[in-house]
Amino acid sequence: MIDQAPALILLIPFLASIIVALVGFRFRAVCYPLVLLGMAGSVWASIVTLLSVLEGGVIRYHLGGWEPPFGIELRIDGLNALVVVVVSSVSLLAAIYSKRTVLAENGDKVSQFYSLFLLLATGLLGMVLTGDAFNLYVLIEIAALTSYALIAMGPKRATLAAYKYVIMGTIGASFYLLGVGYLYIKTGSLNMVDIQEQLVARDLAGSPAIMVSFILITVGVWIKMAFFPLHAWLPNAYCFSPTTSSCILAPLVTKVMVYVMVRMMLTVYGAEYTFAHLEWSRIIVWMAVLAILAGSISALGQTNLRKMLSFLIIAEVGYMVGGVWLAEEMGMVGSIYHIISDAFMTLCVFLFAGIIISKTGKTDLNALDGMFKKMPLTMVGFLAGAFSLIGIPPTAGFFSKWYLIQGGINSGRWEYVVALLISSLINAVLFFRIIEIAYFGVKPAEGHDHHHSDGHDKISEAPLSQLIPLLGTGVLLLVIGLYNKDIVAVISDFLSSSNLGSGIR
Amino acid sequence: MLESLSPSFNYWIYVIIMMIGLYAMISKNNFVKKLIGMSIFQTAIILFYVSISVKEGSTIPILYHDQIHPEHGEHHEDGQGDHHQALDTLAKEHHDSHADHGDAAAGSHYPDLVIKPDDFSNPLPHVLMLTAIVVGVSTLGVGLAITQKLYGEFGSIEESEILDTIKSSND
Amino acid sequence: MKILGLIAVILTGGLLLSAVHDFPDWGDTTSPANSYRLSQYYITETIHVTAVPNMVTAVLADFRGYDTMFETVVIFTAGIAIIGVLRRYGPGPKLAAPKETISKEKPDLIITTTCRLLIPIIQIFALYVIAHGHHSPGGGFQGGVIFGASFILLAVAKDLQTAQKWVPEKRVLKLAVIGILIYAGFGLVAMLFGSNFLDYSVLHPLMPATDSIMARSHSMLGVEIGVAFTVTAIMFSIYSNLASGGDLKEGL
Amino acid sequence: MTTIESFTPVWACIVSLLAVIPIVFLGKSPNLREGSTFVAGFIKLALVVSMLPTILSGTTIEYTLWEIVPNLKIAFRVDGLGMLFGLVASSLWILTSLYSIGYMRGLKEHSQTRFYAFFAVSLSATIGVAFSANLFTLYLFYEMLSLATYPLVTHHQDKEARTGGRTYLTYLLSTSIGFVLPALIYVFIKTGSSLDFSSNGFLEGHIGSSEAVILLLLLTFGFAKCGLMPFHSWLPGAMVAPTPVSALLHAVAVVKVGVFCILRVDTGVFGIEYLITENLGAIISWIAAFTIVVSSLIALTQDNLKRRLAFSTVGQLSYIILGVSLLTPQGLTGSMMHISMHAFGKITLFFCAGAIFQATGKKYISEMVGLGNRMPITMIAFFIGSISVIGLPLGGGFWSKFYLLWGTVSGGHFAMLIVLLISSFLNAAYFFPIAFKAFFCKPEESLFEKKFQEAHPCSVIALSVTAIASIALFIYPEPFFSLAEMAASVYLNSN
Repeated sequence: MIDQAPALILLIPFLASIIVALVGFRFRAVCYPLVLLGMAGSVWASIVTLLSVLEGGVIRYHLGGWEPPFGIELRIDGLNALVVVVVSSVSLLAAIYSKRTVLAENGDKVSQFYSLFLLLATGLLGMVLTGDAFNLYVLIEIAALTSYALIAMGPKRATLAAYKYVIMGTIGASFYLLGVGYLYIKTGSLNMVDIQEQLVARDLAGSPAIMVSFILITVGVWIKMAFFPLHAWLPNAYCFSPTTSSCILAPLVTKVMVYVMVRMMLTVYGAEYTFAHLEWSRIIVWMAVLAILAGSISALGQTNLRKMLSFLIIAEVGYMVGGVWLAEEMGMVGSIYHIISDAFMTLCVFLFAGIIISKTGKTDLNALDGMFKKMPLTMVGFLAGAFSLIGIPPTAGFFSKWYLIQGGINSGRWEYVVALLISSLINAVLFFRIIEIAYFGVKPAEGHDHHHSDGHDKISEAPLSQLIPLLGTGVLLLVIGLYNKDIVAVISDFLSSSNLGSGIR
Repeated sequence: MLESLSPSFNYWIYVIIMMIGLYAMISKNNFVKKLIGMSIFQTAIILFYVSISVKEGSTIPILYHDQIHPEHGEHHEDGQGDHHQALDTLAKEHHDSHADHGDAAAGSHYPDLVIKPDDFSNPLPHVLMLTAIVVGVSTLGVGLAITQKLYGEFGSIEESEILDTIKSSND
Repeated sequence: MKILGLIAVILTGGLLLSAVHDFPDWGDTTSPANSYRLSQYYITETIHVTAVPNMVTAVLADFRGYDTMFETVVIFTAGIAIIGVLRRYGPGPKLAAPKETISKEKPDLIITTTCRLLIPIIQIFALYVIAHGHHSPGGGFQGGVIFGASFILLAVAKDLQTAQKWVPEKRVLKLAVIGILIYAGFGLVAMLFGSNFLDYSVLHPLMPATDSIMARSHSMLGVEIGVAFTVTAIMFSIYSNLASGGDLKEGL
Repeated sequence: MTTIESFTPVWACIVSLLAVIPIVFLGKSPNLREGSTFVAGFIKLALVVSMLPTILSGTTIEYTLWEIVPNLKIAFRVDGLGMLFGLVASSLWILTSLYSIGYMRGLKEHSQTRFYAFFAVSLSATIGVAFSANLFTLYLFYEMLSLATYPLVTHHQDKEARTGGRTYLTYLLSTSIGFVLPALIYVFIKTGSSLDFSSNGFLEGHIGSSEAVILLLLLTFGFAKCGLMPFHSWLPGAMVAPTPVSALLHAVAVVKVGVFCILRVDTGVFGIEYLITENLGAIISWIAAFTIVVSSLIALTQDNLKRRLAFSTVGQLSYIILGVSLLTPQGLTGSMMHISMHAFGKITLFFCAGAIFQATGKKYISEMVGLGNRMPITMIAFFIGSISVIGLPLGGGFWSKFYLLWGTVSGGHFAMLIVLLISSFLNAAYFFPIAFKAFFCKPEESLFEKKFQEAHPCSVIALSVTAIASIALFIYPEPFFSLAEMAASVYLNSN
């Protein structure tokens, strides 16, 4: 069973989704337990896989028993073993949250919603696990199709946002497909490791076709991860979709695409080609700086809670792209670590937004009026996410910033360091604005009156199914922060084994 | 004819078609036209892939019955004739070529059959494009469904009209 | 937007064309894609290692069977997604095309009669395409689409309700799920036999009078049938949802 | 110098954090809740005092808790300077708790449970800063303190509190994230070390002199809790807090943490010798001198008693920074002693201000004429506190100021000598009139009747104790004097 764990990671939610589609259609009550079961199985399998990767190094799982490059393989090294654990556990937490919201938001299509939910998780897990460039495309499309639908299942505005996402997402995925085609035409292979070997063996570093393929894949992935200025689809899509959808989409989709970018750069093209041969690092870091600033500043202007958070995602994507393109080991470590920490912090704040929206029915910041009194535990969970996004120790967000800034300083990219710090400060402003509304109320009393009547804001906490994932995420953020040394050790092992060569300082 | 203009005319064609599709996706105001653009765009990529697999003088990557069982079949005097001659001449080298692939062909049901790679076009891009077609169809379907829902909600499939509706509802 | 679009298109086109001179010529047999051991292996060895003469099917259903399973899942996803987006249970605002486009007249006699004759033939042809997919052009997707088309023809020629009688929504889901389960089942049973997912060669104990190579051939037929189930069901489901605006009552 | 490993500093740090649990769960019964605060306070004090003999014998206590980033540990270390600060903070916590019982109950404040809980968290952070062994741990607790004190500062939850809280966090977070964090990471990269404080600094040889200037400025302004101008405005802004908070925050926890951090940076990161060779003391001392004079002048113009005290604090903190930047043994001793002496003096003053507000509702100095008739104990305590803060004999502040002056002379910084003298006069000018007018005004000017009516007894006890302590420290300035002298000698004679 243990040997099969890599395949089981995505097969379990996959089979669960199929069963949900069939059985859940008739018996709505089985959907939720099945989803939990499927995701829990996936978490179990991914942890088993992570442990065996830590013990025995890279796992290569040959599907259909065919040796690569003839067959497709799942190739799991330190990097995707970590990311896969993150993806499966974030999906599990989002699934736990979904218990009431799905019934409230999509009551007539519960089985379809859950089936799509699990298929999305399957697609994302598959993207992380696969070692084949074309298989990645298929899984990108599965994840994309499910996200279109999950967004379009929301109210009016969501449909328009979903349409925009369809167009942008298809362009992105098609660019990726085209890029793979350019790679195939020059190397004749589709297996990621094999492509890398062929690139070296055929000495293709100078080939314009390879360069164009690199541009196509990078731009395609950028569209998918909403890297500024290709972000237009994201804010509305995550803002108007059903809350459960945004709870799984927002933390995972962009992060998994960042993973794909890292995988492409390091495993397929190789660090030497990406950084030493193409000298684009300077431009792209500046683009990342722009992304960070644009995302943060746009977030400042929002009054809708989820829209504000969506713009923060754009800034966070800037962090990661910039960190990777610093062409520096610490920056790379920081970016990969940030994939992990950002997934959980985004989950945390989106869960919080979901709870607030389902509790109050309002989407703007004023919905938070006096929340510290009414929902103290929810606010505690939110604080963990907010502090992490601001970068307050010892939450995970602080350490990712720590490594990223270290990378920025090491490589002498001060503009990136400054952008990170500015964005942290803007995050502080954003979240303390929320905290102020929740703590003082929208309109605080003029003078201080000592007899606050505690009667009219009674504690009415979110239901347990929503509170548990929120608080769980909060705790995980602390754990990831405190154990960052061990996570970073895994990432460093991966980087040192992936032959960074002269590409990275 | 096109071949005489440029040895890589296929790429030019695919780029032109693709750009037509991309232009429609970006610039058209009508949501269905955008989806049509999307279809054109994806089809261009399929064209590109399939054109990779073409080999001069090759046929589709399916073995005919008489190729598998040459003793039973009759020799057709068409394009396949050359191929069979080549097949006969290569029969002697059969064992060497098998040695390269080791165990893979150990239990082959057609131990005497030797196939020359240049006779068949490359099957892999075909397979990939079968997938891409399916993906294209699915995306188109979902896109159309979303467009229909938009029509039901806003009463229009023109982007500018929908944006106006949203703007006026916000005021 | 138009100017911006044009600029973007010209830039992209220029980028794509800039690499053209680096590509192999049309029909070049020595291009990396055509001469690399990957495609060579598929062409020369497929028949030996899988006993399937149609290399495309072999690559599709066996070498890259994992891809194809997800391809089927893409179709399945699309079906569920369209139901999720469009389907309306119970009365609700009409979403689809305006009513006046739907003809209330009785279907034409010639058309219905022709269809009644044609549909069985189409379906038999579809079954042939599915079943013979590993020997000649064809396979699960192609056959499934043809099979689905036969129901669509029924819906177009008569009305959606008649076609719905044959394939109601519950049956659509059942068929689609069964199709995927058949595909995944081959993989899972292989796992039970102690091999990797989708490794058909270990399935030969289940199939009388086969060795591990023929097991691959037979399993390919099996998965193609699974694919066909899903594609048939979903194709019809996509049509009926789009045509009726999600209420599956009356269509075009 | 010997080192022993012990878990005691960690216990001392977290005991008040653990106390949060009983405080929250016993929120329904105030007596038990405050009881647990006291128990934790006494345990904390006992733990700190138990380490005192060891430290006085020249031994340091260390404990490494957790290696959090490769090569970077959360570690605790108790030395003379840390001990001095820890002793001040933990002893004053008990008194402040006593005082706040009187204050909070007297005024029937809301959300008292939250108040005591965050109070305890703040204390943990303060002791954490005092006992941290490296710059990273220091930063960790520094940030924790900023956040834990926010609910205390904004306790009233009204508009004024929101504005004050906003100023408070804006200054503290923007400086710590904007200045300290990059400087921290830069130092970490440049030295590749674990950022452990060492008695002669660890930066020497790793950075050039222009980098040193930038880093010193970043780290000095970054720890904005020290109130150096121009990053001082949060301190008057934070005066919206209830008085016990102001007292503890401004006399002990927050501002002293700021100057403590600067002392740590100057001695443990740069090292006195390195500052002397690079001649970096002058920059800091001029900034400090500017702050001293300007803040004293501003204090003169304030009518709100708490704001006047706040500006006085800004000035007094800069004494400490000035003292260390003199880079002489006497200056260093003086500045360390000033941490404790000023703490006792200033907390007395704040306690008095709170007691006055509690008993009469008066905030403005102009309304306090003749107050001595009504609240003699409070006003006498206020007088004693003033003496100590100004630095006159009979107040503990005399010794620290004496050493500071000695330091300027021995270092040859006569300009600084003049600054100190001017500011002492200014101090006297803004403190004495308050006490003077309270007792010696014409009967017709007096705003109060001769009716003995003090504040809540808890508050009066607390302020009397601190006033007496201020005098006691003049007579017997131990153990602070020995600790300061010992620490100063360690930093200056280590090579």
